[in-house]
Amino acid sequence: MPDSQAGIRPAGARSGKVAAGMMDFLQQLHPAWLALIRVLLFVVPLLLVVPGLIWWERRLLAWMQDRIGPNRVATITWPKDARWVPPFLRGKKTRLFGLLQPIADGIKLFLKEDITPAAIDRAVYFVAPAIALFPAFALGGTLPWAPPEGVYGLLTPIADVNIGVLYLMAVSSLGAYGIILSGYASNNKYSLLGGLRASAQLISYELAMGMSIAAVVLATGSLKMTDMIKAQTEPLWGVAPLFDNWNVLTPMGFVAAVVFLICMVAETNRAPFDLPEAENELIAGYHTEYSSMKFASFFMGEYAAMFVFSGVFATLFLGGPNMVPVDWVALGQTVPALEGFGRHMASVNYWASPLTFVGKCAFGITLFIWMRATLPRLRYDQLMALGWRSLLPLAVANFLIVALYLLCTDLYGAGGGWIAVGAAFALLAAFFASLARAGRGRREALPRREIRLVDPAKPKEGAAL
Amino acid sequence: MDPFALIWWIVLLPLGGALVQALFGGAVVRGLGPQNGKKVMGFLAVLPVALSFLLGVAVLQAHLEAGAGTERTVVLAPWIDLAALKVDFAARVDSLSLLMVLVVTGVGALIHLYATGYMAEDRDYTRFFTYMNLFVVYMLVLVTADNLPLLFVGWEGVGLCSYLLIGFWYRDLANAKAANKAFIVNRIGDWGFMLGMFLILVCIAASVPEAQTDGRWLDFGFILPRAATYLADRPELATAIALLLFVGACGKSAQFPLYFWLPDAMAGPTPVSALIHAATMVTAGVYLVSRMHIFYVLSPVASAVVASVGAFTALFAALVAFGQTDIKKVLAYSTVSQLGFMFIACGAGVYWAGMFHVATHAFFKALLFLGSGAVIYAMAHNQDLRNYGNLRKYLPITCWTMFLGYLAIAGVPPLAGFYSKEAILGGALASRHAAASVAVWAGWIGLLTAALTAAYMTRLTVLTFFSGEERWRRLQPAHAHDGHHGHGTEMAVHPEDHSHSAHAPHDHEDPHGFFYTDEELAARAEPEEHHHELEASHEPKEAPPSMTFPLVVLALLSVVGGWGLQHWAGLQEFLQYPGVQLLPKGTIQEHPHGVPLMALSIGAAALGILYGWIVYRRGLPAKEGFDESAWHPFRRWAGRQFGYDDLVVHTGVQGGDLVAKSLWKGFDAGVIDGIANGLGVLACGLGRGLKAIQTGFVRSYALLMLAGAVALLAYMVAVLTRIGGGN
Amino acid sequence: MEGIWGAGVAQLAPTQVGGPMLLFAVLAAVAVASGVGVVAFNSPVRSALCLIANFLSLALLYFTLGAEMLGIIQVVVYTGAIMVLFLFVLMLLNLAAPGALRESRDLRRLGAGALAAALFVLVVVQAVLPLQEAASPQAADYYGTPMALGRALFTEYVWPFELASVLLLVGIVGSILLAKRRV
Amino acid sequence: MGEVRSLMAPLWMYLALGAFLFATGVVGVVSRRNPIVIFMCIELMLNSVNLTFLSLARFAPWLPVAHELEPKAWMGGPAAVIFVMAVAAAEVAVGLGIIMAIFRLRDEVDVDEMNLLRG
Repeated sequence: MPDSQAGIRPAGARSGKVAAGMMDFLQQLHPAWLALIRVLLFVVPLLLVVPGLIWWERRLLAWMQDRIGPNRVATITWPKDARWVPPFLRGKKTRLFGLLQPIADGIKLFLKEDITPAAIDRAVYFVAPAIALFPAFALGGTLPWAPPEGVYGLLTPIADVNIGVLYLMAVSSLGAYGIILSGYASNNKYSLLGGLRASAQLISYELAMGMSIAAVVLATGSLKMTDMIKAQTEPLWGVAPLFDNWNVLTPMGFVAAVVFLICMVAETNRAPFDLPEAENELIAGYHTEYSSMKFASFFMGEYAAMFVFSGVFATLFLGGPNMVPVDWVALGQTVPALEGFGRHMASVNYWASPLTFVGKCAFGITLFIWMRATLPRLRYDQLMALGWRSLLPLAVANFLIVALYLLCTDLYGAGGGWIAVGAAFALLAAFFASLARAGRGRREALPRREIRLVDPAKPKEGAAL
Repeated sequence: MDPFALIWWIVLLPLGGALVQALFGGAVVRGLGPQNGKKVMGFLAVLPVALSFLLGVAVLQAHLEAGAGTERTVVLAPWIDLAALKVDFAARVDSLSLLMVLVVTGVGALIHLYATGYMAEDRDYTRFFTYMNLFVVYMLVLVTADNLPLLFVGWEGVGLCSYLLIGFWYRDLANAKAANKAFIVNRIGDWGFMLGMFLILVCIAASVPEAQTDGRWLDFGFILPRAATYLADRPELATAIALLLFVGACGKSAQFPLYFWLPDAMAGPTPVSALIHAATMVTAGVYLVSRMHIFYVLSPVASAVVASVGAFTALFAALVAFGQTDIKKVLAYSTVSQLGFMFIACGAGVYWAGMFHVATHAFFKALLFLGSGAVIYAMAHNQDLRNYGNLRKYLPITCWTMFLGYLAIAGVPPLAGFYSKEAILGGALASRHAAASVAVWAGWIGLLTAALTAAYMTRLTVLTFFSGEERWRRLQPAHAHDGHHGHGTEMAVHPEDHSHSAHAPHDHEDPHGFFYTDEELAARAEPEEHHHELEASHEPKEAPPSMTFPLVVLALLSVVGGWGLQHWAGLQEFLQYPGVQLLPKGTIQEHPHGVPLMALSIGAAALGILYGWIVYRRGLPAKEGFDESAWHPFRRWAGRQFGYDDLVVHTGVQGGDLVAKSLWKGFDAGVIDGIANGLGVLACGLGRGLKAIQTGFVRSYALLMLAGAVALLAYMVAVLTRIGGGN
Repeated sequence: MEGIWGAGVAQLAPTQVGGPMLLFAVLAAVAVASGVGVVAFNSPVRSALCLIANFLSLALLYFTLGAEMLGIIQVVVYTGAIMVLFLFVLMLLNLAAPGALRESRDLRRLGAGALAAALFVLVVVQAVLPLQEAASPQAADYYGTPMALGRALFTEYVWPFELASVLLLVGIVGSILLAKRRV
Repeated sequence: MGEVRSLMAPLWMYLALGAFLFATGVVGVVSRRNPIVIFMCIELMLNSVNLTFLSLARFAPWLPVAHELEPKAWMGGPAAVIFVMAVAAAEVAVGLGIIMAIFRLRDEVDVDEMNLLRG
């Protein structure tokens, strides 16, 4: 049901005969089939992307750690004497930088012996990997990978329900079960501990993520993801018509983005928050007892979740399928010379939106990997403290500031809103500063135990240390 | 200055005297030292009473000039001034009140003079005279009151002073107990008096139309003239009022049911017994009946009751007097007997004769009491007749003055007693006033009592003065104690008598029926002052002149008084009120059954004297108990008031205990505590019963809840379906 | 056959809902099976899983009723948080061991069963069956949206809403105190 | 939104389902000895109540409310569901806290053992 609201680039929808034909074909389809197409359009690309992600992560991580990473698997050594091989290639090795490494891993995992420990809770043991995989793919249910006009309107969000964001949170909270049940079912202490840690962590960070999403929802005024995209095409900060008002660019949005980013990483048990499968302590954490395909499913679930979560991040904060926070149509209207260019860029932006969406997801993945490479693992109490004592209050404060901003813009117009936000931020800064100073005072009050290194050779001057 | 206004001077002078005694007495005695300090205070005590007497004579003269039958009211000040009730400090001046005023102040002054001598060594000299003056004030208020409330004030004041004076030597517990007994019995009488007063108020107030009165319901001027008209058609009301007032009179004048306080009242100093328990207070009852005679005239039944009670009391007291060995006890019972005579007169309707006997009795009974005081004073405060004998040799004046008093009370013709007693008997025998000629029978009993009176007075006089042998010589020191000890049960209690201290201290029960608590027994165990005992070697001395002078004057009055008053014109008519038929003076029955009245009374007196002389001429046998004559057991039984005193005391004490115990144990403990404890037990039982449900298993609770829920749901469904189905 | 509703039932609009009730049948079956599973299973984790299934089926039932906001909240609150807590406690206290608590089939279970059956029959016969022909959906279709729920909560039911927040605060404080090592 | 209506069953089926779940919960509460299972059964009962609330809210006749903006529906049901959830959450938090405290003390959590408060 292509809602042809005015709003975003009618030009884009205008597109050629091909698009019109496709739209007619799609519209006369039975809604169920259309829904199936939408699902496939989301799941298949995701499945294809996952091996790429794995490869990308291993290469990037290696690069960051100043090592080479997998570069052998995909090197093709053309046969010297084969006819079908173009001459300049014969006998040469074309290195494809280990692109097929993931496939090799996959085959390896697939062929590995599937060891199933004895004293396990069989039913739960076998269900756990499936449950772990489910949220990764279900997350995309309401995630639009293209602006909701024209042909894309028919294809993008699998279910454009007006509780889109809430659906997102619900499914992410289900993610915890996979880990918990696998931890419990494999009946060994380490996995049990891994499961426990995972459940505590997920619940804590779910709260902070919820509040940051709430801030965005408050700003956009609706729970629909498509509305969020539309909201981010309004003039930047409500004043600059040329630019798009991506959430990440607004101050409150930026804070919410940071909080969401951190929680995202925690939700997917990645990098600094990967306590559940901390190798050095819990061997492999919750999926210690899982082998071959079951392990592969966990692995794939993790990466899929990572990819979709970054997609959500992109949609909520980075303007979703729009390439650049520039409002081409407005540009065209304001600068007559660029009018044609503006319209052209708008159509490019519309048709290339899926690609920009995937690009942004890749950017998100890069962030994940980057974090994994640089940040050390958090201790459990630091994890909890961060979750409960800093992220959550920050998210709630941010939520209040957004509410304040909305109230003041209604009452005193755009300018008034920003003044209020400024004042609120100043107040917050002062509060946290005083909190810190109080903290430092307390720290000094603690009894300081000065340690003097004693040279064993030299005779002792004083009595006890 | 209106001579009649002096009446309030008469009343207030003794009050001034009492205040002087009370406020300055102690200081003066200390200041001037015991000897002359007491002389001054003694003079200051006698002076106001004597002055009142003189003023009384002046008022009497003015009254007689204005005519004996007249009456007038002198108002000092308003007392109660309410819209509904107005009562003033009003004095009524008529022959009845004046007669009493003169008797009270005259005899009172003499007794005060006597007391200055008798109480000389006592420490609380001024306190004594404060009470005595206060008593005279209240007595005067009583007799001169013109309305019932003021009369009641006097009535109560007199009772108070008698209590204070009986219990004067309060350190000896027996005295305090006697004072209590007197006061409580008087209160019982006062209760009757009050009810009577209220009844008068109610029935008179109810019947008089509002307009006619300005709230002065209780004035005699208002009540007495109207009583006849309003109560004529309701005799039972008059009877009720009369009887209630008579109860008050009995209490105050010691008539039969409420007489037993008077013998114990002898515990007070002798002047007190003389003034209060012989001359004045006890006659208040007779005065009341005479003042309110209108009610007795209206109801013959009441008069009959008065006459019969009077007669019985007279006879009873006379018999009991025979059994007494204490000189003051004998006189006390003779007083009760003579009061009986006065009530016979009232019952018979010859109120003037009653009042006449009141006057004469005041003279010779005061004389006898003061004489006995002198004897006791001489015999080292020993009051026991059996230790006297042949005192005429040692106390000549006391002996011969008391002899005159003895002759007067016995009714020997020329003396006072004969005239008044003859008037009473004559009136009684001729009276058709009381119902069913009860008065006539009362008259004959009176005659018999007259004979008995003569007999026991002869016993007293002979044993004290004329029996040859001086019996106290036989007292050995030890014997002295045993002697006392062996007194048997009579109330031979006097301050110096320490025999009772020999009682075991923790013996709660006391022969006289007094109930002592531990502390009281302990206090009794060590009396402070220690009087010297009567020993064989004791030489009685004559009393000082301050005591003997009043004796002589009173002796003179006893001789002359009877004849003087007989011929006082004003005595008869003074009680004339319209609509009441009274016996004029001349209607005494001169010849009852043909025998001249004079002969009868003289014969009775002679018979009594003869008997007394014959029996007691030789004094008392030396054996144990001193009295072995044939009538001995009767005398001992009579001595115990025929068991009446024990009866009253025991029923009173034990009865009270019984009621208290039953209330305490039965009601309080049983019912109230029972209920409280019962509730507690009930709660415990319920709790224990319900405890079984708390098994501690959470799931059984859940099951119970479920069962409850299902039951409730089923009930609701039943209700709703029925209702639902209905509409 | 009006049951507790009395004659008023007749006035309610007749049921128009015919339609394929396949979805409802499936969900109801799942709910019933998982409900019984919760009680029947010996191992607490198994019953927890059944409960999770039950909650999800109920959430979907809410969707069929058109109350999608509540459905999602059901998932987030019940399945997302409460069940995770249950599993957390089960694992922490190691009660999850299959044989941890042998449930004896004592007579109390029978008694309870009988009473519960009585309760069920009573309710169904008196309150549910009479509504068979009656009751077609009256509420407006968008009653389940967040906007409608939000408006109701913040206008008509604002006091209970505040009280609920106080209750939650008390719950938090209580659980913290309970979980403290040594107070 | 038209097609949603067709997925709905008649009211009495929802109520029947709710009643059955409630009865199951009751059986669980009364017969199980593991406190956590008892809690679960309680949650089950609460959920059945929620279901009943919502189904009645959906089918209940709409009571005219003053201002027009109100959705034409009896919002009492959904509000009640929200509050039931709040209560359930608080209850579970404190209940499990208690159970952990008990477990820390006595190392076993059988409901029948915990009968110190008996009469």
